[in-house]
Amino acid sequence: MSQRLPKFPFLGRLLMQLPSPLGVLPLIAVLIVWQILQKGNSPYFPPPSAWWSGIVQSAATGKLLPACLASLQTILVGMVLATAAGVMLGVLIGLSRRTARALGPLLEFCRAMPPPAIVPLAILFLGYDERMKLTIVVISAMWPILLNTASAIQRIHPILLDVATSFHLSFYERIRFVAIPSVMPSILLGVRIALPLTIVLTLLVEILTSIEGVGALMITAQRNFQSGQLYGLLVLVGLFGFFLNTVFSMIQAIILRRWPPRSIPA
Amino acid sequence: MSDPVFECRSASVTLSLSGGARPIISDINLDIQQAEFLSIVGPSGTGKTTLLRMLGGLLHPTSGEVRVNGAILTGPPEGVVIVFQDYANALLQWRTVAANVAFGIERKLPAKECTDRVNAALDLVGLSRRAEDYPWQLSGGMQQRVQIARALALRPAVMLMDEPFAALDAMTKAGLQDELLRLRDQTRTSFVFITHDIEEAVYLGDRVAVLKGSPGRIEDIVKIELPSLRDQISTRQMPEFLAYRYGLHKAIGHG
Amino acid sequence: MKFRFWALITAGLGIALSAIVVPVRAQAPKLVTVRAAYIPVVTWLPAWVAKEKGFFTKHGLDVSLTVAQNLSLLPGTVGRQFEFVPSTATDLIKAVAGGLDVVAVSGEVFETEDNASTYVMVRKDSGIKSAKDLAGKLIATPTTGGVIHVATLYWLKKNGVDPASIRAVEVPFPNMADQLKAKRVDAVESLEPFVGALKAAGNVQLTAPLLSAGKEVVFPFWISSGEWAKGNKSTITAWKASLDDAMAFIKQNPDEARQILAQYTKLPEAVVKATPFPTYRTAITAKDIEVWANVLREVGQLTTTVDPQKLVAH
Amino acid sequence: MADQARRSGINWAGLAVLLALLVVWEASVRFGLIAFEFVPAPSSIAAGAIRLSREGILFTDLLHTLMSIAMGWGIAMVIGISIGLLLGFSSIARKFGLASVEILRPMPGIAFAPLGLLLFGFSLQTELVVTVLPTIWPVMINTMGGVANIHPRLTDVGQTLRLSPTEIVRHLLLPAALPSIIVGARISLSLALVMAIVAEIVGNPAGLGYGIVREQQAMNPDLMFAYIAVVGILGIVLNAGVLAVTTVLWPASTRSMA
Repeated sequence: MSQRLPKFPFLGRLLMQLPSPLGVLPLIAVLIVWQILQKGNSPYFPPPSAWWSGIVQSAATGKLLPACLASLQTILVGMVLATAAGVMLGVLIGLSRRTARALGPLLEFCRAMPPPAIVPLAILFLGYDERMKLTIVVISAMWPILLNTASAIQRIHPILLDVATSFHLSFYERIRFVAIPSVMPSILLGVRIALPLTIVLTLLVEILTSIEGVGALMITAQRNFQSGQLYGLLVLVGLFGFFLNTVFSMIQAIILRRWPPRSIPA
Repeated sequence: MSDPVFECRSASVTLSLSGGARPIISDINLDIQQAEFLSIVGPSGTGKTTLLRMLGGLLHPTSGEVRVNGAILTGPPEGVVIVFQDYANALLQWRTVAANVAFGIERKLPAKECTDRVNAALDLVGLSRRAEDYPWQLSGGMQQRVQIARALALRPAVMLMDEPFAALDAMTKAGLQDELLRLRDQTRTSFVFITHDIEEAVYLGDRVAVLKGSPGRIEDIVKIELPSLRDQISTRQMPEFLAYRYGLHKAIGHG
Repeated sequence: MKFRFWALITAGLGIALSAIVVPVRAQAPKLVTVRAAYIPVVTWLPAWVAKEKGFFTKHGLDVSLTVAQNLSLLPGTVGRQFEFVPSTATDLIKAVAGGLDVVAVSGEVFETEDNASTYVMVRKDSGIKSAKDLAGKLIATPTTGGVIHVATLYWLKKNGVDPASIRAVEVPFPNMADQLKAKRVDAVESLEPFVGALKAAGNVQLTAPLLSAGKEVVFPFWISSGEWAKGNKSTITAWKASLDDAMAFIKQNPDEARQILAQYTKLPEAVVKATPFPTYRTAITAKDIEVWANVLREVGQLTTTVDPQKLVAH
Repeated sequence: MADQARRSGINWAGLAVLLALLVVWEASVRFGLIAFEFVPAPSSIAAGAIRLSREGILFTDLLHTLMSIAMGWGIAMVIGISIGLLLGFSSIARKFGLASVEILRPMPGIAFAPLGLLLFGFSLQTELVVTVLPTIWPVMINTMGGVANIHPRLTDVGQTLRLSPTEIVRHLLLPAALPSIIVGARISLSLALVMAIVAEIVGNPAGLGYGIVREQQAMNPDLMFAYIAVVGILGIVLNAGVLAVTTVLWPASTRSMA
């Protein structure tokens, strides 16, 4: 059991976290077939070469970069806030069955709210700004983090809680030193599910309101029947999400190097 | 004799389980002196762990009382620490060995003193070289020693141990048993040691309490009068040792 | 000689055949099936009236009407799910510029000086009195690339305001009143019957933006696939004739028309009563569309050239 | 323990919290703290809901949405669990497929609405396209994670017991990954609900989502909020339903669920 350590456990695990670059091959294959089969300039299924020119065109107007930056800001800040909110509520609900029961129905109600239905209300009370965007993103993206945290908190081994009690930890210390670290792998799993959700929701709010961002560019491209540009933007978002996910995987591996190997979620 | 560190006066614990309220231990009367090693043996299901959790302040007696240094116990008492059987879940897997050992004292002592105590505790259990490893990188015996070091770092007056060596191999177990006795002599710590292994109870104990029945009651307390310097081979072959062993087996009902 | 003989025979047979066929058709008219989409607003009332009052059947059409939510998504469904769908000049031009085979087949509503239905509205206390005051302000529009917003931008430009200085956000018509009230936006581009409600809540109109493009401009109309339009001229004619009948009916029986309006839109009775009818007209020409192509170009939303002649079915 | 008994009954605490919020809302509207055309009081929303259910239209819309959630979720489950198992068990699949999945994952499902409209028109199929695509990911990731987290010794156990590879997967590995799969399925289900509503708002004029748009366009905010409330209640009911079903089928896997 002991001394079964690989020589470079951390580096090895870090690399294991990253998807192999070969994994893009299926997508590339699809794109090549698409390009070959789609000779004419179809208004709905334009060939990948038209996607590229669409993006170039969009960049030339000078609108692409600010839109990307605006979306990026919402995604990153939203991610941080969603994690904070999800962990806080998750710990609260995980620690006390009574709180879980009291808040459960309300949370489930909120979870079912479709963004298009709450956007007008959020705008009414918050206005057309970053705050409104973030509110929608956080409200809708925190669920995987919240649920994973709560369920992991409930699964903390009772012995560990006995240890905390026997060492005279205060409520805050129990959460800070025992509860959150022991559910850290689950929190990170939740964040990993929430990450693409944050991207999707940021774009959705932008699509629904035309507030500056990549989503607004998408809806404009769609309305103007510039399908090449639309596909180009979609690929851009996909690549960006992939990049963000990879960065997050590395952060995750760095954080989790202290945890037993099996607790690292995929 | 001086005042006991621990006193139980007709303490009982009743737990409400899914099947309704069930008495687990009943009418427990115990005294534990300073630097005394008290073993508690009993068949499984007699409430050994419940008794220990009560002494550790994790459970309140439903009736009767538990006193530590004369004060009625209301929560986990200062100077009393528990070593759990299930070391894997009792350690903070995300902390290094050193950080685990520091867990009980880091918020109370200045950093320097904390480090000194951690090093001393790790020295005592022979894990100085693994201080920067994580528990999941250690063998079971080493992990249990980390837990013991964590308890020692607190410099407790009383250590409550719940079948700490149950999952360990015979060699490791023997080594740790002798370490405990050495620690007791060095630190004057009192031990309450729960085990289902009668030989272990006799080998370690100044007294052995027999817990029996459902709900569990203290059936008998046997004073062990063996030479205070114990030895794994010679002590275990002494006729007195064998007699104690035989007597306790009978008392438990293994006849 | 021989040729003449055969020509005569053929002509005679032809006449005889049509003499047989035509009466047969008249006796048992076989209805042409047509699928059309609509948005539940007063604009599309003639189609509902034509359906409810049997004008479609009278002209040999069997029309199924399907509700849709979003006008801007409709051009893509033409020729697949629907023969006729509602659209606007900006959408049509952009669709054609994007490579879609769509054409305008029938007019529907025209915005006229004496019967405007679209307004830029502001709060009474906002201090916004003219186009100049709107510079740098936040304006709510139903669709950022839509005809109303394009017209508003054009109006601003004509009044010396840089369209790029305006921030626009999309708000559904029914939510505009609250957004204005909550001061989340500075101005809204609204449409009847919502304009009435906005006025009742104490807001004021700044301009009728569509009229900046002309005294009588085409607003929404019907489009179909270009390919289909070429082969189904008679169906288009019958469609227009049915709508013409319905438009005349609306003029003569406004009360009954309002009942049909209530039935299809489910608007509250008070709103239905207060809803003014827009100017309906089925005739549509390339000129009508060209106006909007120029407006789009003026506000920088159209860079390629489109031939207006190809945008309308002849 | 004592909670266990309470669990089967009605969640009074949860209802009380909801009720308290409704009272605050009602009061803010009554006393003019909230004074917008499109934010009606709960009492008028309730009245609207009653009117809608009397007309029967609410029930028809609810049925449609329920059906598309069931179909969308079902399809997403099949696809998500299959891909998740494949990626979890096969390192080759991971090597040659994971990156593609990670690129597709952040694409907003709603962007595929026009494509669905083009292929299937304003129809249930379009609704399913928009619903299924985003719903696949949570269950897929959780399945993959569940499989990856299985202790390697479990396979050894199976081999010692002379189980065939398929038996090892069926009797040891799948049950071990099940709790994680169930958590993913739950996340996917609520996502399916949200996305079905979104699809009905933008693509398919039917069901509760269209009800929201229809009543909004018809300037009936009370009815619009009645639909929104029904959507929220549907969320609560679906969650409770999944919990009840999984508790009955796999008691061990739900021990930890809220």
